[in-house]
Amino acid sequence: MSVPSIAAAADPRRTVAPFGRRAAVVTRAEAIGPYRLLACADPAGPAPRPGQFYMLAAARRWGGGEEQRPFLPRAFSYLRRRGDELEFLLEDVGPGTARLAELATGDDLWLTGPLGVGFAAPAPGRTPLLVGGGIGIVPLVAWEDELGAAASTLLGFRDADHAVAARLAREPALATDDGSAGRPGLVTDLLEERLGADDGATVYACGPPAMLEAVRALAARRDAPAQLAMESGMACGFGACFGCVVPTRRGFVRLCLDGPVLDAAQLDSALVAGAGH
Amino acid sequence: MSVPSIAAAADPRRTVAPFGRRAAVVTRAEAIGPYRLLACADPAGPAPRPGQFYMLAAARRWGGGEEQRPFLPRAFSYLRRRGDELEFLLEDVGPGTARLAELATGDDLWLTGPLGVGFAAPAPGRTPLLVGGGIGIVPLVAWEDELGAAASTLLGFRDADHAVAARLAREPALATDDGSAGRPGLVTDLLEERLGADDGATVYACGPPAMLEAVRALAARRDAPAQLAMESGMACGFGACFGCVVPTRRGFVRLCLDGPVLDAAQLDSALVAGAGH
Amino acid sequence: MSPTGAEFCGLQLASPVINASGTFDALAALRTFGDPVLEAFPFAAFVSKTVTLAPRQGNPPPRLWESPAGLINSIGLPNRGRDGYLEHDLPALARLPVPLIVNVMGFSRDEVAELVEAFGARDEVAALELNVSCPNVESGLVMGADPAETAALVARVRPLTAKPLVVKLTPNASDPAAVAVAAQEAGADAVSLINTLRGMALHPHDDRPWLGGGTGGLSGPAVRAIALAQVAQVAARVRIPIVGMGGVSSGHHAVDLLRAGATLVAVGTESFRDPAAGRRIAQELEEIRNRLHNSPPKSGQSRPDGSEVPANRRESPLPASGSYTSG
Amino acid sequence: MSPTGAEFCGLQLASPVINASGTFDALAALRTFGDPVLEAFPFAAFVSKTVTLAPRQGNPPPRLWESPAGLINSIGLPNRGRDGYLEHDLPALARLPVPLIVNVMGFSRDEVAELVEAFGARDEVAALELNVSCPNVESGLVMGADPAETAALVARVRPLTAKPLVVKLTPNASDPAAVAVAAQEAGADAVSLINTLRGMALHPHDDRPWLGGGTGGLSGPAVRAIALAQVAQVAARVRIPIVGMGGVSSGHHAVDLLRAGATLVAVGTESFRDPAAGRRIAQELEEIRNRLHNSPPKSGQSRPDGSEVPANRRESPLPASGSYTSG
Ligand SMILES: Cc1cc2nc3c(=O)[nH]c(=O)nc-3n(C[C@H](O)[C@H](O)[C@H](O)COP(=O)(O)OP(=O)(O)OC[C@H]3O[C@@H](n4cnc5c(N)ncnc54)[C@H](O)[C@@H]3O)c2cc1C
Ligand SMILES: Cc1cc2nc3c(=O)[nH]c(=O)nc-3n(C[C@H](O)[C@H](O)[C@H](O)COP(=O)(O)OP(=O)(O)OC[C@H]3O[C@@H](n4cnc5c(N)ncnc54)[C@H](O)[C@@H]3O)c2cc1C
Ligand SMILES: Cc1cc2nc3c(=O)[nH]c(=O)nc-3n(C[C@H](O)[C@H](O)[C@H](O)COP(=O)(O)O)c2cc1C
Ligand SMILES: Cc1cc2nc3c(=O)[nH]c(=O)nc-3n(C[C@H](O)[C@H](O)[C@H](O)COP(=O)(O)O)c2cc1C
Ligand code: FES
Ligand code: FES
Repeated sequence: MSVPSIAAAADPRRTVAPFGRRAAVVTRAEAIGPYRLLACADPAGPAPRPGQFYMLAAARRWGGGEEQRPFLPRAFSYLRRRGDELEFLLEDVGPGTARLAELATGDDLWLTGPLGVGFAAPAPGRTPLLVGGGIGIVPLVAWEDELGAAASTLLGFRDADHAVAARLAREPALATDDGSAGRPGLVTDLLEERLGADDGATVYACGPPAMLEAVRALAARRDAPAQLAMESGMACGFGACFGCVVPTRRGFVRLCLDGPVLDAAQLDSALVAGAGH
Repeated sequence: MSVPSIAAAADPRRTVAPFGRRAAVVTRAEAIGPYRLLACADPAGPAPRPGQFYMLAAARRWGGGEEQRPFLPRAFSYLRRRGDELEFLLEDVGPGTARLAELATGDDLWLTGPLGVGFAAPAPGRTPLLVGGGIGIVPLVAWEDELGAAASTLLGFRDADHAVAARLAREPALATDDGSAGRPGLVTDLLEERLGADDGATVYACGPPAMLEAVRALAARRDAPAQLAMESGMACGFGACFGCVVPTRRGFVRLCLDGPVLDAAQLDSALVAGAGH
Repeated sequence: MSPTGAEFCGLQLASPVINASGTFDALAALRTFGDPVLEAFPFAAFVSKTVTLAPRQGNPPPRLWESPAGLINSIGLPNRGRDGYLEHDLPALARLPVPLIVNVMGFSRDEVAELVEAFGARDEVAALELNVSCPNVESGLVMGADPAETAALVARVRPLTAKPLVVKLTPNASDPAAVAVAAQEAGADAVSLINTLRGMALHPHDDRPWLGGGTGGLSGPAVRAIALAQVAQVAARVRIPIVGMGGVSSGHHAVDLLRAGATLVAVGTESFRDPAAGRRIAQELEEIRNRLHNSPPKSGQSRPDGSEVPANRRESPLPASGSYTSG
Repeated sequence: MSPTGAEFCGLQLASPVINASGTFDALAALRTFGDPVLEAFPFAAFVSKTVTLAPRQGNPPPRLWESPAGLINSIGLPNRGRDGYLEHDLPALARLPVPLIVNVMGFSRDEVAELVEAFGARDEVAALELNVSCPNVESGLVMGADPAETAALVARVRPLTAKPLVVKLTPNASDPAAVAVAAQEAGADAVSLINTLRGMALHPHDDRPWLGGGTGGLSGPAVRAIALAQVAQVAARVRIPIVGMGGVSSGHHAVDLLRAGATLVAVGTESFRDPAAGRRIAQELEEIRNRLHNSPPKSGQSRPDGSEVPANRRESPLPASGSYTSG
């Protein structure tokens, strides 16, 4: 099992986190379509790199939901960081996200991060092409903020209600499964067209496993470099538990430590058992 | 271990409860000094007998507090019942009472009851003398409502702040430990005087273990019949777990089934291991 | 048998959901809730609290400690003893609308034999559950933790009654499945598991144990994963039916135990939170089985925005003996 | 030794709080949090994840399932193996500010012997923890569940090193205290307990186990009462020091284990919720011990409105072997 060297020179994709969890006060909590935007003040936190994530938990009543859950903190990419205010966008899929979605301004969060390794800049001369599926939009917004106009973004959502979140991106090309907004169909259809027309792109994708797998396969066919912001079951988020491993061509890697953004070329498949819903 | 006969004629001290727990909506939640009054609509519930109690739990988020508690429902005497509205008065002493104290109008409760056996009317010719210590006031208010002017009430509190709850009783004689309201001293001092002057009283007492023990000993010395509304650790509240037993002269009895009001003459001591705070 | 019913050791039950011994008292419930308890009895069979040969007062209070997602109890098996049960409880339980299973425990094989003989002979008793989670005072071993002890006990009592004998296993054993096999080979008709896990709590203010009995037994949702693993391991090694219990508080948990190999499911601690939990869980179980009956589990095709079950299917078979390594 | 320090098998530790094997990775923490991890290392000693003779990839995902007040893991002991650890980890751990305890596991006594020999000889290694919660592939028995197996293993490795040998017990045993006695008699310097309890979860949508490894190990607050009872029972039967662990998430829980007879306390799952939990718990422990030092527990006189500790004191001594009956 080969392991990247420990004392690597400072990795541009990673900001080192303050050691330990810290309290952060919720400054804003509002709905964006069926998603929940949660902003909190993180004066003690350094500026994260796009694609990095945080482990979050409510400081009060983290438990007592369905099946007495949640117990462990949950992983969330950061949406944006403006000054000291850190923004997250949540999709309520279970007791952990449901509890966080209940939080209002003034409530306390436990926050650990920024964690993991984010996106790497495209090679010189390649244009960044951002591909998001549903809640997968989150790390792409952070990346768009940094890349500016050079980036073009393709977003897919279930329906118009979910597609409300598209307004977080600058000028995304939009597709919805039921066609109620943007092009009817999958975001991978848009990607197929775009890759056909422009072979100088570097793809950055985030979304549910099946979508990432489609992107991986497409990028491989078109020989386009691609970076996938993936998900897997996490307990710690900082390399302690070995729970979040994903299989790669170099064996299992801890997604929280060597990801969550992985080079698509290193993967035989983007489908991770136990990830997604 | 002798057991009262099962098919006893309907016991006037007990209203039989609907089988199972039921949902009840909180109609009012307000502070009374450091205590919390919680009223809920219980249209499906029959009229309880004074001294009976209910097992309560919040329908949502019952857990996730200190040490992931609460898990089991908690026992509460009823304060009053007006039409369909059932009132409770809570003292926040741990994760269960703390969670209930958070509930606001419109929140849902799980309710089981009325449970146990309440107060028995005084023998003919005896005057009811109600003696409450702190939160022990609760079942005495219900009893006062029924007994009317015949009853006189003595209440003891820690301080004036706690003594605010005295206004729930009609015209109580009041004592506080620190003398900041009513007579300085213990409610058992008031009782000693009253029993000295009036040997025709039947004493009804509720309060922390040490106070009940003092009342028991005093009533025994003065040969005054006394009924004690006691507390012990409860899991079920309906005789299923055998956890709430208290030692009596007839052996262990389940407080939730044969109490919580017990005849003081049956007790060697009112101190129950694990009860009180 | 109705589609929702269950057959167990020759007994036809209205549902697979019974109560766990020591967590429901039909007579006390009758006093508290009246006749509806019998009209809508929440269990398909009623299992008595453990009956011992001599009457027992039980442990001094306190007997309960609330643990994270669970309960520790050290009740100490209070009961009227064989004669008290025969004289007082059996007549009062005559109105019970479901089969009665009497749970017995002895501190020696002879004691268990006397209990099995006495209750086996009574028509009111449909089956017997042997609680072997207690020490054999003569051997000092916890009977249920040792295959040989369990086999010797079952062999001793088997000839004394034709009624179904259910051996209730303790989870505090190195290899509960080996104990189950021993019980089966000695003639047990079924096994039930899990009993409580040994646990303890200290008084918040000083060094003594909180529980009057010193240590006690842990139950509730905290032990559910342990119960599921043990039921699966026993199911892989015995052919006799299994009653699965341990932290069941919903139909979903009951389905899990049935999938792991149980024939019946018992509900214990959850009844303290919801006196009619048995009935609710049986209904939830039925709804799940109907849904499954009508739409077998989807093959897991996933939509772009992941609103469905992930496409990746692992077909790893349920391991006979869990290749369990810690960590 | 500082008042808050702890002496363990000759090691002087700054506090009694160490990490539980497999729940903290110093090198990964260094990459994530940088040098503060070493400047304020959260544990008084660092216990490595289990090292096996051959490298292991570990179980296929998923490896985690959140259980009520706990976690089930089926990680499968991924590690670089003896040579990988010697070559890669030991040099990188040179900067560790606290003693290093290497946890090893073998599938036969010979394998364990090779590991003990290799690590015992290294100056960087202060002590060895033997993880006996795994099956001896030759005997098929889980070593740590059987006193004789454990005694034979300890006897086999004892002569190979003078360094402290800590035997880590499995809670999935009928009588963990007997295993502890066997380890002691065979020359173990200390015992540590509890490891995880065998548990399982099924996939929400179909019948297969969720965990790639089938069954896994339960840890966290749900098991705390079980850990306390087992530490108390082991403490009553051995004289060698004990490392107590299982669901510790506060100084109060650490004090309970120390009161039950442990010399050190290990923190595992809580570090996933709070990466610096070790440091917080050591501080909370110190505050509690200072408070206790200054004001011994009140005799319990109670005020009329019960604002103090109840007056009734039960002086029941801590039972040597819990007179445990279920229910
Ligand atoms: C690096 C990373 C970044 C992420 N970024 C975002 C983000 O920006 N926004 C966002 O909304 N989400 C994000 N997620 C996903 C988010 O972490 C999960 O949705 C969340 O953890 C789900 O927790 P829950 O309690 O709400 O739901 P769960 O009940 O945990 O359900 C989530 C899935 O977990 C599995 N599961 C079900 N029960 C259990 C159980 N008992 N134990 C373990 N697994 C179980 C099932 O597959 C289920 O579909 C991210 C995840 C990762 C790894
Ligand atoms: C019949 C009856 C009627 C009652 N009526 C009222 C009423 O009208 N109003 C009111 O405010 N209260 C009433 N009580 C008391 C009330 O039920 C308790 O205060 C409540 O259950 C405490 O729960 P908690 O979680 O808030 O506190 P807990 O943390 O449970 O603390 C309460 C006491 O329980 C013990 N304890 C501490 N931790 C644990 C644990 N983990 N497991 C078990 N025990 C523990 C300690 O002695 C502690 O002081 C009544 C009790 C009974 C039996
Ligand atoms: C994710 C995880 C991995 C573990 N890995 C190991 C291990 O490699 N070796 C070992 O002896 N124990 C291992 N354990 C067990 C812990 O060391 C500890 O004994 C157990 O988790 C109980 O403590 P806790 O409740 O504080 O976690 C692991 C536990 C967890 C949760
Ligand atoms: C308060 C209490 C009393 C119990 N009494 C008994 C008993 O008398 N006999 C017995 O075999 N099991 C007894 N049990 C164990 C239960 O029958 C059951 O095996 C265990 O609690 C696990 O199921 P649960 O988690 O659903 O409660 C008792 C459990 C509790 C909580
Ligand atoms: S989540 Fe624990 S190692 Fe990645
Ligand atoms: S509280 Fe369960 S028997 Fe009284």
